[in-house]
Amino acid sequence: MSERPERFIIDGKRLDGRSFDELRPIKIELSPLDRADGSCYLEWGRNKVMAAVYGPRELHPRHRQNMTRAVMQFRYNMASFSVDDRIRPGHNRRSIEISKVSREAFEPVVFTKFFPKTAIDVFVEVLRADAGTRTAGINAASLALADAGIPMRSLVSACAVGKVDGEIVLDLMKEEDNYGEADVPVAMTVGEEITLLQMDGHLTPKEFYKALELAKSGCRQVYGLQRQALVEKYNKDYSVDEDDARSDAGGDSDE
Amino acid sequence: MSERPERFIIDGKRLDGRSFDELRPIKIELSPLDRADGSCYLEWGRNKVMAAVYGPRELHPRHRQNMTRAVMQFRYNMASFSVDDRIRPGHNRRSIEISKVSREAFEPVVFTKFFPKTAIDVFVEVLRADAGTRTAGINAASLALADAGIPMRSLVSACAVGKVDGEIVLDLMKEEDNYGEADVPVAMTVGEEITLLQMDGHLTPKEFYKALELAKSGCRQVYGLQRQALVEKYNKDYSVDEDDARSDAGGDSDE
Amino acid sequence: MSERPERFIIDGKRLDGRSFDELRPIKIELSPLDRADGSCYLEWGRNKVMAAVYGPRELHPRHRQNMTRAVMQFRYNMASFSVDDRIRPGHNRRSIEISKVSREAFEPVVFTKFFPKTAIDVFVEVLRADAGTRTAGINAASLALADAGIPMRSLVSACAVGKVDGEIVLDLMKEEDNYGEADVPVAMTVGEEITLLQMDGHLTPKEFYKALELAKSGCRQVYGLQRQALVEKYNKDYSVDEDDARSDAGGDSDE
Amino acid sequence: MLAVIPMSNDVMAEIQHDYLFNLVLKGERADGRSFDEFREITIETNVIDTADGSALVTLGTTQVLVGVKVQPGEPFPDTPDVGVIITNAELIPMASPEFEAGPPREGAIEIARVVDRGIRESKSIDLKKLCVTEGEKVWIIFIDIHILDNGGNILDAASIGAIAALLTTTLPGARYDEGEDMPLPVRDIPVAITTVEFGGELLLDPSLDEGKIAGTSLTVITNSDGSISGMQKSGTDPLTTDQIIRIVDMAKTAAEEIRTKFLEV
Amino acid sequence: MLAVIPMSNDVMAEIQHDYLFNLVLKGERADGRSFDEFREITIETNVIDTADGSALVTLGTTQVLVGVKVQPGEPFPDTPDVGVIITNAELIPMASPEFEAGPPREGAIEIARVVDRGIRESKSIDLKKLCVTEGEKVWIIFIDIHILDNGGNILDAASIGAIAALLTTTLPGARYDEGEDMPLPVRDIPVAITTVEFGGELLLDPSLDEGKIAGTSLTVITNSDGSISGMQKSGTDPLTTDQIIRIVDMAKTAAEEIRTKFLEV
Amino acid sequence: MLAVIPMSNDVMAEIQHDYLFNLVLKGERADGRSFDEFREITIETNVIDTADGSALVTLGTTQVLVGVKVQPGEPFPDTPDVGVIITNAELIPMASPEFEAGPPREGAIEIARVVDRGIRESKSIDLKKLCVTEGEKVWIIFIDIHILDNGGNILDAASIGAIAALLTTTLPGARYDEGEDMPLPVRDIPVAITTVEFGGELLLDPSLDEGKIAGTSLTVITNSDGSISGMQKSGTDPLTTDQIIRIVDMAKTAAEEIRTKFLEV
Repeated sequence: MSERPERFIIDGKRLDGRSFDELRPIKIELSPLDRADGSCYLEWGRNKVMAAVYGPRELHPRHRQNMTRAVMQFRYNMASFSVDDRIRPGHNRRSIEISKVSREAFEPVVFTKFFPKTAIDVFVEVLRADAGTRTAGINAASLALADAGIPMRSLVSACAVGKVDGEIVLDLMKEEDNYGEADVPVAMTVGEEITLLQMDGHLTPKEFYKALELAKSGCRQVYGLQRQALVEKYNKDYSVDEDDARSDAGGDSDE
Repeated sequence: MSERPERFIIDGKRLDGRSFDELRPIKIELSPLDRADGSCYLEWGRNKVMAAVYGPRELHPRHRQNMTRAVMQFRYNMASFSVDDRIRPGHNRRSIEISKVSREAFEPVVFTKFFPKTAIDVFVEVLRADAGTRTAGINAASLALADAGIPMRSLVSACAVGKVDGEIVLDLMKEEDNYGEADVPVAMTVGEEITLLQMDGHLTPKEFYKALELAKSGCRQVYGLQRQALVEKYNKDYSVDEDDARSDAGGDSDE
Repeated sequence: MSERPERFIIDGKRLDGRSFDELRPIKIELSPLDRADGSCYLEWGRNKVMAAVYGPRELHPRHRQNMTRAVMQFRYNMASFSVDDRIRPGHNRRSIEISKVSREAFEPVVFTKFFPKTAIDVFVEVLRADAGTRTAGINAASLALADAGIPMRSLVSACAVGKVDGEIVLDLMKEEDNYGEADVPVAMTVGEEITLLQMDGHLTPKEFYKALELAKSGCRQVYGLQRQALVEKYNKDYSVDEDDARSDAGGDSDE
Repeated sequence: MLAVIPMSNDVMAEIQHDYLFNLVLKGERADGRSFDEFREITIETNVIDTADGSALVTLGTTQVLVGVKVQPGEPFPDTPDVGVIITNAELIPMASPEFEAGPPREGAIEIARVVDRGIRESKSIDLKKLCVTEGEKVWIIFIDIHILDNGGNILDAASIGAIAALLTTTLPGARYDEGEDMPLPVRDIPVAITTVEFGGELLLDPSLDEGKIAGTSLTVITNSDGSISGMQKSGTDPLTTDQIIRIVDMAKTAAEEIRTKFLEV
Repeated sequence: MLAVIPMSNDVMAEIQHDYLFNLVLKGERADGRSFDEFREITIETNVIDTADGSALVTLGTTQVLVGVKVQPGEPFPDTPDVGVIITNAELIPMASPEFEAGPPREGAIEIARVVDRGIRESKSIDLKKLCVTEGEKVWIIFIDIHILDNGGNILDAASIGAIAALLTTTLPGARYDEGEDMPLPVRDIPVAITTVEFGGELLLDPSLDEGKIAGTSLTVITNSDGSISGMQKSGTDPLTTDQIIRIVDMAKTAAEEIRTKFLEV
Repeated sequence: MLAVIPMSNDVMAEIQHDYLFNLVLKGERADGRSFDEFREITIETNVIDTADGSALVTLGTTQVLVGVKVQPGEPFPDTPDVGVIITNAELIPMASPEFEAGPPREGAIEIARVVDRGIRESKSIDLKKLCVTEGEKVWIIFIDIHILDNGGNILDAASIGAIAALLTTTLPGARYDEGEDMPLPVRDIPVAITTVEFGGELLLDPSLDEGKIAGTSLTVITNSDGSISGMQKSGTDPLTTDQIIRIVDMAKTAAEEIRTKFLEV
């Protein structure tokens, strides 16, 4: 673990030169995998994540099937070499919790009722981890779902906000995450409904509200990049029309 | 682990002032749990155990079902903080064996043939352990089964006997159990049929026969308390009539 | 682990006095077990292995059944006390790999298509291990399958070859295996088709071809002993006629 | 001709959903509470004398027993001078007839991790004070959460039980030849409060049925000074910003009341 | 019209039950033994030279191989000056075609624990003599029970195999630079004898079929001086006091015979 | 009357089998390759900067990422003066829609063990040079193989990825206060080449479909000097001596080409 920096903000800039509301660079590659029904490789700062989607497909064992909708399954996993100290391969309590909240971030947007008795499987592999792997995984998974042609009300876009040196800043890098005062990962739809919200650290309610707004602006930026990637790939307007989605946001959910 | 006392019996009394054939105080609370079909909280000396019963209910997976009778399942578990040195949560070899012999202590009395294809689940949690948790668990489970309305030929009452300072004594406390010369847990029906019998330590056959008789007298005392608890709770004579049960004891079992 | 010997070959003889192309003594006992459908106990040098076969029998869970043939299952296991340093009971990565390649050594010869939906289970227990337990297990399993009356195109015979002090030698003993330059376990049918082949160490292709021929001669010797054991036991010519088997070898496989 | 089929769980769930939904439309809850009202709470501490701290919390019919054990052990290599907190939750099968939905133990793991983060991030325990010998020996605090009866909202009961147990925990110096026994130094009292969204309304302290029917919940952990040290959204429906702000407010008020009534020393 | 259905296991079991029951009523057993007669026993020791002690026991068609390994290791913290015995039993699938009934491995665990208690409680092994350096190093005795062929009453075969293997066990001092090799000091010869109750009669050394059909068994472990150091009732029928007394008596006599014939040094 | 039944996997497999079989009879492969031709290979090294060495290998549509981590640790007791290699392969569910056939993880374990033996037996890594303090501290090399996309022949891709990652691996002396960083000393470049037998023909670098349909494969690991350091037959058909000799020859040639083109430093 690196040393704690003395200060995180110098002359209004962060350690990597970013302003408070600036994202790290994001690079998106659609359909990098051949076997998966949909896939996305995403770099975010020094994070490297791969997402793959299979489904809708038959779910085994049968007693786990739902007669009225598809069952979403989400597996977040870190490669053993993705962090400084090698981690043992396989699930741990952290990855189980992240898998759960990530799955729930998508359940409001996927039209699971179209596919009763099936499973929609989302796999996220963190190949290289910096701070923010769960939000990176959600952004990649969102595009992999689109790439697989899974019908959704909206893309999901995610971004974390935190607090360092008393300031609320967007998209924590690793040092800010390790030694900062708070971390708030958020995922939302185009209609700005929150589908993932966690927080740890120390914030006053006022700071939290500010953080939430900043996170939402981050998600909007991410959405722009996601949309652009889909447009470039499919060379046409992606089927989710932004305005339609907004108006749809207040409507009935598929759950 | 506490030090071994020099003597266990002084002036004919044991370390806690009890005589050889005296039980530790027993406190019974029926139906302490809301979700379970039947439950019982029982304190016995410094033991604190909770028993819950669910069933008869569908048994999964199906291939474990028995076409002619209910399958009894019994899970004895110790809370990690129930003993001096924290134990790891989850099953271990000791709890698996205790679960097995405890289940078998009830199989002769429960009318399992009334409920083919189902499961009757008994859960015992040891919240605070002194010596005798398996017998405490059986006594609590017996009342939880009654509380759940599971038809039984008889209550099951359990009690351990041991040997300290050369004397056969009833209902070992922890120091007697840790450093004593023998430990004989026994469970029996109202008809004085033995449904659980284990022994470890060192006894001559003559000492063992004496121990067995003393254990039975202990079980009779426990039965009195169990019966009283049921009567108080249901404000009427509990359906197992003692005399009937005795005459029934020689009859055909439900297995 | 014993010390590395200075030389493995002295005056053209190996440490235990064998010549390069000589097997360690083999002792075979057919049907030593009562419950199994077929069984064989085999000593090979200081190896002691027991093989048992059950089946064809129903396979659970059902989704593992194959509609057109029997599923072969093979479990190679070492007793905890079979080697110098006690090993933990249960499967490990080595035994899983050996089980797989051993199963595949039999799949070409067993007429699995005769028994759709069933399982044929082969269990090999290594009770005392010297070098060559996987080949010993295969030889015992081959006889146990015959003893169980499972129809086969051919017996399978196995033997390892290795390289020590620059020489290619048959049937490595433990010191040769531990400190030798290469180890090549081979299994083959009567028709000299190779059904198992592994190799580790360092061999030129020329040395490997020589090793393969030597291994085959070892397998032929083993086959002779296997055949003799079956003849003695069943007091008649065993149903696999050697010449028929040879001519059959080029024909269609059952897979 | 009528086919008599046993009502499936799905049908039962739908009937119950409609019943509770209609109640909420009328501003009512099945047990008569107002939307921002907790069920009856009792907290009994020092109930298990083999533990170094313990608390039995009842919240309506929910019963959670928390035991704390303290043992010396090795610190993590990257934080050699601070103590360790290990929180574990067991959804023992005694507590409810249902098998856990979803992948195994997911629910219990989430409860343990949210309670753990609340304790940790509030800096309620001064972990530096739990260092015995830097790099070699620190106190390890095991918080074991035993859910005995699941009557709904077990997360809040677990959170309240954990801090109540910690408030009564003794550092067992004498038992391990590490000086005298002393109370565990607790600096703050984080309290988790869960609110569910249902039919557009926000209901505090969901009962078991409310929790099942609600699409989503938000748990907010607040401290004595009103600051937030943890949040966790759980469930399959989204929340609006406005709902989140209202929930934070409800949680702060409720936590303050519980803290004052039950947990202040 | 006749429906031809394959006979289920249940039907087969019932037929077999009736057959054996009728035999017992006539005072007979299927294999011609009297009620208190053991099947043929053979014990071969030192069969596995990689083990520090070993024994292959056959009891009728039952075959059990016991290997003992001795290694230095750390004592338990609460008993720093005594050696450790760890007993493990493997019901390997080779031994019988059935899947174990009930929760997994329950049967194997019971066998291991009953054998272990017999050895331990009889004080057959002087564990104090297995201490090398107090609190740091003691000898650990691993007793591994490998059941090769389950022809019934594997518990007694395992118990006899365990003590036979221990009687031939060497403390491998030389291998671990802890002085010379020496025989493991064994002070007593506990022997477990199992009797089943069936149709009101008591049958010693149950065959596989007898074991399956009997409602209950009682295993009694006795020592050279006739004292008892372990008992375990197993199975779903109750026993009367009178039956228990008779079983103890039968076990004592049978153990004495086996001890004298096979195990005395 | 026609019963319309969905084509089962078995039927699909048979159709595909016949299609590929007929192609092979004509001397063709579905993707137009000759029988001894590899698919397109790309190797990118140092792709993961948290690893001490890494390589992403694509082989047709197959993608395998190998990361190497190096940490100090204890040597095995019986080899106190040599470093340790631990190879692990994860067939993550991302890589293919099928559940693994056969007992769990058997396939991944085989891949890991064959790659491991290739590295180890070729003496590619001088393990003696990885000893820091005899009997106490050696370097442990963790080779973790992450299969991202299974387009067939993942074993060869894993083998190529492993040696490519090792060739770029740094011994992280500075990170662990064990002297300066230095490149891992690699003495040889073992390459695994897999050939399948199908319709009597031998096909190098099987695609996914070819691999499924082929009855058997033989993997041969050869070194720079043409020597063999590992072989593994896999699958349910036998091989003749003649086929084995031809496969060894094909593997040697292909490995040489890959080594020269992609792996020579």
